[in-house]
Amino acid sequence: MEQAIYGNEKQIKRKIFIRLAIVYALIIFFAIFIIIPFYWMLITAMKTLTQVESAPPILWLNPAEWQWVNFSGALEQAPFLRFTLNTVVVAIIATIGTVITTILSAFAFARLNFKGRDLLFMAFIATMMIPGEIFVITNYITVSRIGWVSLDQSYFEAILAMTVPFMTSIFFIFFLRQAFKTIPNELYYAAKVDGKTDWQYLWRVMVPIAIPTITTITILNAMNTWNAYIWPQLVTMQEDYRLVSNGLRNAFDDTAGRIMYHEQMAASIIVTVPLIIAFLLLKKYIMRGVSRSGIKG
Amino acid sequence: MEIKLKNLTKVFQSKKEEETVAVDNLDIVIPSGQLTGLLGPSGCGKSTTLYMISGLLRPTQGEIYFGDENVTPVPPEERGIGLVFQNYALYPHMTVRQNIMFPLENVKMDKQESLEKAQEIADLVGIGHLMNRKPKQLSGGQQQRVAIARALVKSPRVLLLDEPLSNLDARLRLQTREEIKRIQRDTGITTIFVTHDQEEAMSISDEIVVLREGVTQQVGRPQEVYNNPGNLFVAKFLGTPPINIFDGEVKDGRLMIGDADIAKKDIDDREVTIGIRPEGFKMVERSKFKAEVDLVETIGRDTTLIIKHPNDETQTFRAIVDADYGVEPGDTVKFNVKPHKMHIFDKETGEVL
Amino acid sequence: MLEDQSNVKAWFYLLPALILLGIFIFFPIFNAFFLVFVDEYNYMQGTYEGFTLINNFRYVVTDHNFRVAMTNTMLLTFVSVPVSVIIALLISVWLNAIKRLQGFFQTIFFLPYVTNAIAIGMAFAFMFHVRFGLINWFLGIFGISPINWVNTGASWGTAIFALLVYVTWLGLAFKIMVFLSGLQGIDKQYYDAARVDSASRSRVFRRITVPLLSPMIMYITVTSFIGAFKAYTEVIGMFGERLGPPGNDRAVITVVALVYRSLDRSGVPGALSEAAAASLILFGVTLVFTMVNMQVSKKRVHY
Amino acid sequence: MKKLFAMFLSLVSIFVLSACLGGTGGAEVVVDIPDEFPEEEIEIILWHAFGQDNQDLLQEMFDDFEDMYPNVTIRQLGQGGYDDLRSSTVQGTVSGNTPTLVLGYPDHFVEYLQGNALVPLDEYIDHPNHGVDIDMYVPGFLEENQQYVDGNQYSMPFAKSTEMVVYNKTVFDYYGVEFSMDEFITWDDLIALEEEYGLIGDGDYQAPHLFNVDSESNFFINTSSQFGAPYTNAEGEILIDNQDTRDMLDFIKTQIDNDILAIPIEWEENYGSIPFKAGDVLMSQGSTAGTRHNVPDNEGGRFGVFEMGIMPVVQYDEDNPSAIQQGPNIAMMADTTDNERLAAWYLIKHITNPENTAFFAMNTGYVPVRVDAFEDPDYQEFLQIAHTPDEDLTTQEQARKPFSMAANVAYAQVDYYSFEPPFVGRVTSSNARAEVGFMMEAIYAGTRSVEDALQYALRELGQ
Repeated sequence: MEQAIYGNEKQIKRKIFIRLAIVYALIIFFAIFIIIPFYWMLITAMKTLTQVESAPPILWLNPAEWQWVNFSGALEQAPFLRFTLNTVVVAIIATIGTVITTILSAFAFARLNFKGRDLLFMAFIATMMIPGEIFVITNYITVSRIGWVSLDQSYFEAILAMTVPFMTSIFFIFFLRQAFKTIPNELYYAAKVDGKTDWQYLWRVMVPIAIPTITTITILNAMNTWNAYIWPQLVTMQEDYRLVSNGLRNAFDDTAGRIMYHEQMAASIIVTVPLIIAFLLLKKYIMRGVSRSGIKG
Repeated sequence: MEIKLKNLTKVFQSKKEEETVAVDNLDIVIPSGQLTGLLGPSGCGKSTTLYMISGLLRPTQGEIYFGDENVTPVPPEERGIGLVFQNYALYPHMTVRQNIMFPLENVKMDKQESLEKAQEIADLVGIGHLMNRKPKQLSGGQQQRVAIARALVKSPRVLLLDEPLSNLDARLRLQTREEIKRIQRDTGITTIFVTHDQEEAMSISDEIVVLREGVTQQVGRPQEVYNNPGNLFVAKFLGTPPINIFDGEVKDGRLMIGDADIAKKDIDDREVTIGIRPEGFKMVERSKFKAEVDLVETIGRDTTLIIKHPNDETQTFRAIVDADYGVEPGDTVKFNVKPHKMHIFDKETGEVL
Repeated sequence: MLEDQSNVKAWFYLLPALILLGIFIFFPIFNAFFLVFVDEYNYMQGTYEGFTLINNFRYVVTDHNFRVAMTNTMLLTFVSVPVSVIIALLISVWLNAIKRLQGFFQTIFFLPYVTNAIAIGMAFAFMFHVRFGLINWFLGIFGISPINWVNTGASWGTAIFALLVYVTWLGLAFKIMVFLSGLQGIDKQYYDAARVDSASRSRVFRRITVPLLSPMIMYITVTSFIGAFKAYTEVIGMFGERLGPPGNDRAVITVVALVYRSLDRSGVPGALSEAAAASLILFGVTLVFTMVNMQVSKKRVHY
Repeated sequence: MKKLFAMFLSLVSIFVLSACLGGTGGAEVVVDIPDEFPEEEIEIILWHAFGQDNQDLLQEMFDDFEDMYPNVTIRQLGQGGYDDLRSSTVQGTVSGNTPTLVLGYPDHFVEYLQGNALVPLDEYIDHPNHGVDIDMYVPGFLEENQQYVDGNQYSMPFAKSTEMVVYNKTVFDYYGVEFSMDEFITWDDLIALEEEYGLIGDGDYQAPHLFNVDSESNFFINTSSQFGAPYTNAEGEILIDNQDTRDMLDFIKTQIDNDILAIPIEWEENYGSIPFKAGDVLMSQGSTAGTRHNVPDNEGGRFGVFEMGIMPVVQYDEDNPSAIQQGPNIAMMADTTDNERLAAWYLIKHITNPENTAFFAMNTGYVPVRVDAFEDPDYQEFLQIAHTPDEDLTTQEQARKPFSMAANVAYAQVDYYSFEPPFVGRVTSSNARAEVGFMMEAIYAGTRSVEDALQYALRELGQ
């Protein structure tokens, strides 16, 4: 009897082990699938131009052979320091604006009762379905008419032109509304009983509770700025006002238009790494933010 | 189906490598076809025990037998148990019918047959008319019954209930506990339930197991345990209002509280703890055991006297007497103690003497 | 929802967003509506030759690229969205089932989220390279001779397949993120209950996990559909401006690529109207599918 | 809600009424040239699509100009690629934010002319005080800038280049074949060479392909010109649906099938420099501006680091030679004051004067735009490098030798530069250009037959 039980125990343990092994195997398989393009980016950034162009391709490089010089080469191709500074400024301002307008309207949609709310919300959602490219031209004319884009544009005007049009986002309003909706009504009644106004309630109760979602919005928005290319190119009238992506795209054309893949990849890495670091540091917040906004319909 | 727990032990290991012994060497037999309550304060290991019986937790040591079969290594899905969770764990996206039929789907029962079976069980627990509702549309008591129906529908060998009444309001609780009793009796399934509420356990169990910090204190029929608590903990835990505790001593074969001689006791002289049930006092004309009444509560046929402790003005004890006695606060009353309502425990160990 | 809110107050909260949206989103949309109904619009002079109801739509629809673009867009949407939702769901369930290295793998799976679609697209094109690509190397292990996926002379079929793989890859991260956080929010007792009830793993997944995650699945599906209809950057990333394998240019063109092409020649009379027309057609299609989606969700999604 | 909606509507209508998106252009450009160079403070803004290296060269010329005219400041701004530049300029025209000067191709300029956004330069060229001797400009470059429909000249040549053929001198030396920098060979010559020596193959002194062309579009257009096959005209008609074009395509197809002709998609590249350096092709036809990329440096290649030669573009008909010319021209935007225009005109003259155009050419691989620049002593010296044996050259001169060879070849082709007319419509000249390139690719890759590819292109071009 004792023996039999022991055997059974062993069988179960093996069953659990095999199941877990399969799960890990599947995860690892997909993880490799995910990681390969990144690896390729990294290894390309470490090659010499000749190695980049060699056939068959070099799949592995001894770290001793890594061409760190590509990174300094990339940095020389454009005033990246200046561009990074601009990007940070634009990201911060645009994000602050976005967060404020998003909080206010998400609150209105999630908590206030007003005529036409659902209709307006549907209209908001519908605009997400129109390709944003079609907005660019009109918006360019608009910011020019406002006076932010002119040949004697100041830095301040350039920043306004790059930020104001992006200080609101329907996607984020949608996102935050979901998070706000999960906050129980009772809290609102309690605040009312305590004599709090809607305004106080929003900033003292709802916003603190929704901080994970707001953090998520902040990061996503900053990322958009990081990848923005067409708009900054169009509305800046001086090289000094531009953003990192402009540097990336402009800097690596040689005279005859050849692309310097290794330096371009190095530059891609340079601009992506801050994002990845920010992402890793704030991963927990993002996860929480996402779960808050998604789980309730 | 008789259930035997042999030296059952569960040790939880925290992340910091700290070990907590939740269940310690439990060795009990749960009789077949009866309703057994696992009783104890929170953290006593009763839920852990239940989950080990269900198979969801694996014991660190010891064995579990269903009848003669050692089920210790058997995974929960093969044990043939029904489990009702404390918060019912009803699938929110399924209707009552779908919830009840879910276990049958898993054993690939014929659709028509399982529909009939589900209806039958639902009728048994009295929710046959709610089959198309979603759990959210049901009251707590109804949800509770759905959970029971779901546990019963596959005719389990054992039915396990985890704090089945704790989420219900007082009135529903009374109603539901009768219902559980009835269902258990009608089905005759060996049923184990877990509760921290002694009244609940006493009222419906055929047998109770009192647990404390993972260790069995006493096993038996509720009234038996109530009448003959094995130790101070059991005495204190069972009964509302709770038993009154006095410091006392045995002197020359007499049991004394202060200088009042309560009863004759044939044990060696020593300090003891005396427990007297509130209903164990008998008002008499003459007795050395006397004290001043502080408050009087009359509820229906009974009167509860809250009486100042004879030796300690700051403490009170309760006595339940017939409402016929006209006692006012401030009166001094004299008692005798009914011998079978009085329990004497070792001052140190708390064991009954 | 709360009673008796004054309308004025609500609009006050909406005002900042409304002003910005009005100027930078709604106004351009109005403009698009204007553009789509004028003939031969000369952008630089602001002049046009009268109004027309259908001319601009006709230009777009009769362009034989439109049919190809529509097919590709639909295919991308209706394959990549369901496939990536399913894979993301599986990966999240697996990730949720492990303890060791969970954080590490999470990070890996989230990585595509913080990246540049164009840079990674180039890396992907390389993975599918006929001679140096990892895919063919891998197939070679099983004795399959190299397939020309995206290289010179590759067919539409292989090109769109490669593109689908990339688009699916790119869409996984956000979905995994949402699903994983959703899974972590599901009460463990449902799984205990299902276990006691002898439900098999696949049944638990189908009958419990999926329904309980359904609000998130729906949210992801709706937003992914909207996003996938607008696919363009991915094509540029993988195939560059020629929008197809060399020698098979524009094979994987999408509707937004058409919009882009017209916008790119905004100085040419009528081009902006074509862009507007293509955008509005896409909008119409997206709207219809979103409506269908939401209708389905009302029946299927448990909230 | 109603109120707000009304407010919103009125807001929208304000925007719509203020001419919707509308550009303000439209008025004819009036040219009024001041007699004297202005003395007021003037800022000249130049938009281009150059990278950092060329920007630095431009800056040197600008600094000189600013020294000469201290009241003028010059600001240059790279706008990314040429498509970005065009798009920025169109947008700028509509919003009134145009630069003073803009680089670009006639394709771009005709688009700007839709908004009357360019200043015709004829009166400046002919002006008694400020004029320029237009005959000193290379005719082939100049004519490209004189072919606008209204007969005006809207641009001046600036950074021009032409095509050339780089070849693997090591291999041809082995066979004892010599090419000249001054005289072209024909396709017949090339085919004969291959037949005689068997240049194509996998053996020693053989390559898988003989001849590469970097730009399929250029090749199609230029070969059409060599064949006398019509391509497009200034009215925007697409003329490729004819027998001559078909004959040409058949000829090209034959060369492709025989591995004589390749295009970069053969190697998944944008340019032939990489396969050329790797020894996968023995000759490669491309822009003179791309010279530096063809300098052999691939030790792992089929022939190692071989010797490179440069010769003129291969011709079909020796009586009708044609070599395409390309590279951006410079135009003056109309949204400027008379004084700004005059200053800008002076700047155009400055950067295209013999010294500067020679200076720019020697440092980039572009070609001087003026004939007299070729007489510039520095440039003459530079041209001589190509004819001097290596051992007589300094290291620095050796490094410049490829550029010198390219310059010699460009010079040899001066008499037969070709170009195609720009036009705007549902189909633009850029569309046509791109389309024939795609047609060549499809034929090369074999995804379409010659006739199918032609029909496909015609359909794409709205025919």
